[in-house]
Amino acid sequence: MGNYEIALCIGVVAPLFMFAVLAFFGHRIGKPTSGWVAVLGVLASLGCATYVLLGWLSATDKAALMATTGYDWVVLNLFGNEMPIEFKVKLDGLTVMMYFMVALVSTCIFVFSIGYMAGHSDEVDGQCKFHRFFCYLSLFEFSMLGLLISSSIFFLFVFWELVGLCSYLLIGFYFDKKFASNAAMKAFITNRVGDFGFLLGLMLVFVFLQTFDLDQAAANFRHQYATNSGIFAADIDILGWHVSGMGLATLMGIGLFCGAMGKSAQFPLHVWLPDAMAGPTPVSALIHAATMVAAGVYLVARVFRLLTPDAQFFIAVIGCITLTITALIAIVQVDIKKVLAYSTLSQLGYMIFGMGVGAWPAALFHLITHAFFKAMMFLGSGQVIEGCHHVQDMRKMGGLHKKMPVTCWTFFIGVLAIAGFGIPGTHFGLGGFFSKDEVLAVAYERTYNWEDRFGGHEKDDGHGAENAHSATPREDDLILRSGKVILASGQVHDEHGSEEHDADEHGADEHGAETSHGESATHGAAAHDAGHGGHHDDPVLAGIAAQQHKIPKWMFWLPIIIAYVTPFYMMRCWWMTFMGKPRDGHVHHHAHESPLMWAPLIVLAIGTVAASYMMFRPQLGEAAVIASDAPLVVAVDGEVPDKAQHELLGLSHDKDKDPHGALIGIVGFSWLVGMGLAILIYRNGLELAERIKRLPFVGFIHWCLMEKLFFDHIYDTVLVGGTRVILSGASNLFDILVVDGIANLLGRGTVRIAEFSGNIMDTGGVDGLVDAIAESTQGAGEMVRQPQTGKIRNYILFGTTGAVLVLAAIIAVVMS
Amino acid sequence: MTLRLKKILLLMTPLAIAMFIAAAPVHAADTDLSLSDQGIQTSADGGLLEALMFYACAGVILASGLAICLSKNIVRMAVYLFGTLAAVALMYFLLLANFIGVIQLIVYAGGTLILLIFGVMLTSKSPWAKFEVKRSELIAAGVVCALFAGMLLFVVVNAEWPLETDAVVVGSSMTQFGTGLLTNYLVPFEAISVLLLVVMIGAAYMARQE
Amino acid sequence: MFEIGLTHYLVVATLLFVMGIFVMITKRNAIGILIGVEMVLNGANINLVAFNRYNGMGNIDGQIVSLFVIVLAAAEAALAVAICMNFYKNLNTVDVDHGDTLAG
Amino acid sequence: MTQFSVPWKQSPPLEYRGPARGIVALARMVYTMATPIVSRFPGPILLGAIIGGTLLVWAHWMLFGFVETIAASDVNGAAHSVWGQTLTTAEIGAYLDAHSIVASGILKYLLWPLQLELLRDLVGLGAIFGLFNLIPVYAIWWERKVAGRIQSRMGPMRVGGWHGWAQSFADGVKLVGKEDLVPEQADAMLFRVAPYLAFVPSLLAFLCLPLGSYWVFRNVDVALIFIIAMVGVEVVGVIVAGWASNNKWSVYGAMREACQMVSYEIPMTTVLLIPIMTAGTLNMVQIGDMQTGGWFSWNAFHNPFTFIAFITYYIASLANCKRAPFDLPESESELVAGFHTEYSGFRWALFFFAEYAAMFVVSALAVTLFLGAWHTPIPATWAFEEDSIVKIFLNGVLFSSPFWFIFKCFIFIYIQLWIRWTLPRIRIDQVLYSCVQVMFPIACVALVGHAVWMVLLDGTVFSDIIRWILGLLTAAVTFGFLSVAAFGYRNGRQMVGYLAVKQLPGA
Repeated sequence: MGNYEIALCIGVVAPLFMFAVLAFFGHRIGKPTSGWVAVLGVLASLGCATYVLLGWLSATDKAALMATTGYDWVVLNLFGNEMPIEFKVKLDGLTVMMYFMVALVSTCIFVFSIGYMAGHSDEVDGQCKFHRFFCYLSLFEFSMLGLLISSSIFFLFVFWELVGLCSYLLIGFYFDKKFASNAAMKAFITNRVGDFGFLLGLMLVFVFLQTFDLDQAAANFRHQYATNSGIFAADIDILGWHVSGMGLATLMGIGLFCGAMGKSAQFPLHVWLPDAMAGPTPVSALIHAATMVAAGVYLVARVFRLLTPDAQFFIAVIGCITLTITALIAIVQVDIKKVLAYSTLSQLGYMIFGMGVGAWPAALFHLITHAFFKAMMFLGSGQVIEGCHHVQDMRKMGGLHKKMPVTCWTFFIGVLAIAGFGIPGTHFGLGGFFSKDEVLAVAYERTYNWEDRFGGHEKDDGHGAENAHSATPREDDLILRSGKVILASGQVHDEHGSEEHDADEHGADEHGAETSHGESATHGAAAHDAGHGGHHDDPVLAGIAAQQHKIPKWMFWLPIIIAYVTPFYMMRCWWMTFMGKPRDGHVHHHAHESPLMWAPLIVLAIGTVAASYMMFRPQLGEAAVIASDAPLVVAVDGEVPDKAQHELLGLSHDKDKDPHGALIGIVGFSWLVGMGLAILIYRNGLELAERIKRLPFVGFIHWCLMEKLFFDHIYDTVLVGGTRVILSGASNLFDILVVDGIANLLGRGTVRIAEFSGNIMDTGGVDGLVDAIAESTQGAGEMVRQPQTGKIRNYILFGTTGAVLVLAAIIAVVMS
Repeated sequence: MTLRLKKILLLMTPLAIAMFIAAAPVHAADTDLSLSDQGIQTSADGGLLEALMFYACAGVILASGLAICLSKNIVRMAVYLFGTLAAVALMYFLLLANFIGVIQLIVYAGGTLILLIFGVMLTSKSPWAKFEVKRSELIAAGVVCALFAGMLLFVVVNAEWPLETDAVVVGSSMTQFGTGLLTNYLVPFEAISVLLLVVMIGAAYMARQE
Repeated sequence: MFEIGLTHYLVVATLLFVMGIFVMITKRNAIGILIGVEMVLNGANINLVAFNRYNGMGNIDGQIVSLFVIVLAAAEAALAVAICMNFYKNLNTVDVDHGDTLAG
Repeated sequence: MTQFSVPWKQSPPLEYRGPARGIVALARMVYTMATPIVSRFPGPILLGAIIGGTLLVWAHWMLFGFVETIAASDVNGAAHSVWGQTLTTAEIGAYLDAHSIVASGILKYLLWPLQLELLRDLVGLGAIFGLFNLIPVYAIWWERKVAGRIQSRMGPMRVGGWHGWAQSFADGVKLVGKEDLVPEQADAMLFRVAPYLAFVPSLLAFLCLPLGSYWVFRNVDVALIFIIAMVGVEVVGVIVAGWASNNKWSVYGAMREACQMVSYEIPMTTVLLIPIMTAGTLNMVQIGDMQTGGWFSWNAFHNPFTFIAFITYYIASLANCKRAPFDLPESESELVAGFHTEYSGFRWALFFFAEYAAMFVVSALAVTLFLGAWHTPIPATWAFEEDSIVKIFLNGVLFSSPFWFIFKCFIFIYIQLWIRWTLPRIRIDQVLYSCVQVMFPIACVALVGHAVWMVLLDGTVFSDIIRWILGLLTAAVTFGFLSVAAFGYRNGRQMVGYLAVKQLPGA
């Protein structure tokens, strides 16, 4: 193992060590100190993360860094061949960036928690829960970082469950409160549903790809597709439903995505996240905004190479639905944390949607920017809640900007970032402006520019005379088509090698030319097959991705609409909390803020601004994307400075087909519209909003949204109630029909027979017979009872005697 | 009776030493080029010495076993059991199962036996408490056990065991044990570890102070 | 006579086994029965190791199983001693013949 | 010198029956005949005993080495040279045949004892038995001297000459001559057997204890577990002794011993897994051979966890051979003398032999597994390389010999004595608490930590840095301690040191 891997491992183990320390000695360490102990662990992680990040950014030969050795954790002997489950550190740009992000955000949150939990931790029987909180947090930190460095899906799953456990523990931290423990259970059970799907996907991976290692699995997947073997050759019936090979591969992808659906709270399983706000606010910031819920997106990014186009489409649909409904619900929420929770859901929907449409780097970019600003906003809300003495209702707040200026203005930065504040056409903007824009741009491409880019080439090249280029027609077909696929910047570098990439303008023209010939992918693929064995841009997977659907128009327009809704509800939240006149004098009077708690806010605000521009620092952008394992990434860089780079990214040259150009017109100023509308409505307190609510149809919609679109009711009625009804009905029926029936039948029959024959038999010589039977039974009982002495030694003796007899019999038989 | 047993037990000590000397494998140089270099015996000595050791071993096992059968005092029985266990361990050395031999010593002689004596001490009211058994029971047990032993011996002596005369007999190495436990026997190994945990909790629960 | 083979070991194991059964039958002390059980297990174990030595096909399966037996015997002894203590606590004796209160 | 007259009536000579009669007569004869000689020539006799013992072990080693080589050189290239050349019996035979030497048949016949292992085994057994007897004898004497110095007195000074060096021999002779009492209500058979049950396992443990790469009686692949088992089996004798005495104090001692031993074996064995994991073998010789190259390569300094493991092991081993502060089984202030209250004479001496031999065995385990076994603290490459016999001898003594092994073991025995005479005894519940709630968690943490370390950090520069830091730290502490002690000794002429002397009343 190299130094970087060791540093990563140390960073993972340090919080675990602190967990052990706090678990065993926490009650002795005491109240403020145990928090600092936990901070020590996470600072070690941050140090390691920084070391690795700097090393990664300055490294020239990144492929050499990525070639890590692993240790066989256990070797399974299955299917006639040995399958090692390897423990290996995954070291690539994605891991490094995510690791750094998680370490930085959690350091801030840990520090914040010391201030926050000081007032929140003495609530069970006067028992100090302070150290327990940090104990759980450290365990979570360990699990999350472990998840990030796992190279095998198996270990990823292990850490996946560990973060789930930590989430459960921390949501139910105030377990003496009924709602908190209920919320914890809800989160846990909902996650189990998703994890069940994950497990099924894992089984399919295990059975068909025969490995857990991500790279190896992707290579096997590609190979199986190319040779039409393995999972693609499967042809099975599941409950009478015929599933082809491709269908099974899609099922595998969807199964893996189910895990992400649970953790990232996507559409059918999104109900747990708002309830999870029952946990302490730093937990909401760390787990339910910045890191754990993003792990679902991370998982999709990791298994992206195993996703078929259908699976990707499924993911996109789920993401689209999630981002829409949750943003709508967020409009009407009055609890400050609930608003943030629903906005988190919506943004997660954006990420998943981006993944689904193939905007791999854009979604991850959004993930990182979102982590910073959402963690910051959650901490800000925690500050508000702490300052207002556990009041979470925004209707009682207002005018807090004087009392807590730092919180107010850092929160405002967060609002700007999530709203997509920026001047279109320039490089001036914050977080969401760049990241959301990229997701939408790719969606635009997939909606409007898709057909004319690929339709023609499929006809011309796919089955044309260039088949001679490669081994099998199937592969050849894909390669040729993949050549036309838009490639992410990172992939472009990979195809040409890093030295060519450095000379930007030189390589760009060349590449642009090659792309149009549809050969570069063949070339790059050959080089790469020799090298990394199915690493980044293998042509086959690229081919699979090239079959991606042209997505329907509503899937482009819904996110666009939500891009207008997001600034509205965020601004509403901010304005109701901080601006206007104080609506509750008592709350306002007590409000204050403490330095231990606003210092992390400032760090995170700086992080938000810095992360916004990550994509424009070539080094950082590469760090996220380069050499990571996306097979095909349909990426559209946020701002494309010149034509050469434009070509490099594979975008069309025409101005009218440039997605960014189109998007400026559509959503460029959405932030202004949304935020302006919110200010207009909430400028003078809540009266205007109340009046709007009283409008005839709006009232009904408001009610629907307040009831969270009835998801909880539906689940409660259909799933819980249904199960109850079915079970109770079935058991009732069984009781009445079968048990009672048999009993009644027997009873009635007995009565009849007794009536019929009783007199005769009784009066006959039956009594004597009965007596005789009774006597003989008693006698036999007495006889049989004798050896039943109840003494264990006698039983052994009898047993041995039996053994002797049996042995004697056997010997007699054998001898004769 | 007592005098004879005492002499047998006293004889055990030099006997044990002598047998360990003879049974322990041939030592060799410090390089790890071959099995014998790692202190692993590849074949028994054979011949007279092995026979003598076997008979001594068997003698101790049977003598102390008989002493257990005849003894009335529970602590003495435990001490005789120690003789049996130690001699069985030596027999494992003879059978080239060094590891099983030492495990027998450390787990049985060092752990289980002490536990037994501990149990005796905790549950005996007077050191000389004896529970007499009825003569009829003794006779019945004797007859049945004699029949059982006779039949088993008949089978053991008359059966034709498939012997691999040409296969190389190799003593066990720790590597084999490790690999075996983590591959073919992984499931029983894990099951036993769970079982041990359960037993630990169960024993603590049952023996706790009310 | 001086050529020690499998049968020799089996004879010893058989005798130890039967003596263990005899001990189990004739001892009224609970710990005595436990001692009998240990003897039976040891007899069986000698069988395992002896078969492994003389008919082992070059592997050590027999030894591994006998290792399991030893471990299980230790677990069993721990539990059995705990049971004896409970027995003693309830009936104030370790005479197993008093443990027949459920007999008809 | 005040002459004491005997104030009580001289008891008549005890009557003995059987072989004891002869032994007692022999002992009396030795006592009456040897005492004048011994007291007149103490120095030469001590020197002669040491030289004789060394020569015995030396001869054993030579014989071993020679036969060893002859046996091992059948493996190609594995042979070590004896006196500069490799030899095998086959080669010798072939040489003799090839040169058609007249007496080749006779010579071959003369070589046959070399192939008879019984001969060298007998020599080896003699050496081991001698070592086994000498160690307790001198450890007991040394303990009394150390106790004396710690209590600002001289300890035994009379018997022998120089600092009463023959005290233990005299005690031994006295003990053999004492009456062999068996309490009337005791279980006589078990009472008599028990000392042997305690004594023999300690002796057996020496069979597998390597004093050097070749200085081992039997190089067994499971030697480590065997030694642990022997240390553990010793407790059977103690328990039986306590129970058979039919004395409530003895039974208390035995019960304490039982639960203490069973408990402390768990952390002890757990931490012993750490050097086993490092070495990957249970063979003591191989574990020792892995630690060549100076004190940085000793297992204890491998990483922080092995260091913790070493300290944990040492504390657990104190409890395992019932040394203070864990000497509950024989705590004289509460239980008279614990399990050996009723014992006297030779059987009592057997218990002491067992105890002091066990002290040596656990110290030897600590040395072999953690502190470089028989290797010097300075790397062996500094050895003299020339061939003169003196250099070779020095080489043998200084760089690869039992000298270092026994030296290190006696350092640890000294620490045991030191602890015994300075620390108070702790209560039995504290003993068990410290085992279950302190030592065992520490052992588990060290085990897991070491495993992680081995997977992640072994062979990297981090590992080496940690090793150097630990090694230098330990060296500095040791050196500093020795300096302070030397300073105190120089200035106060007292073992206890300068500062302590200043604090003594009347000083």
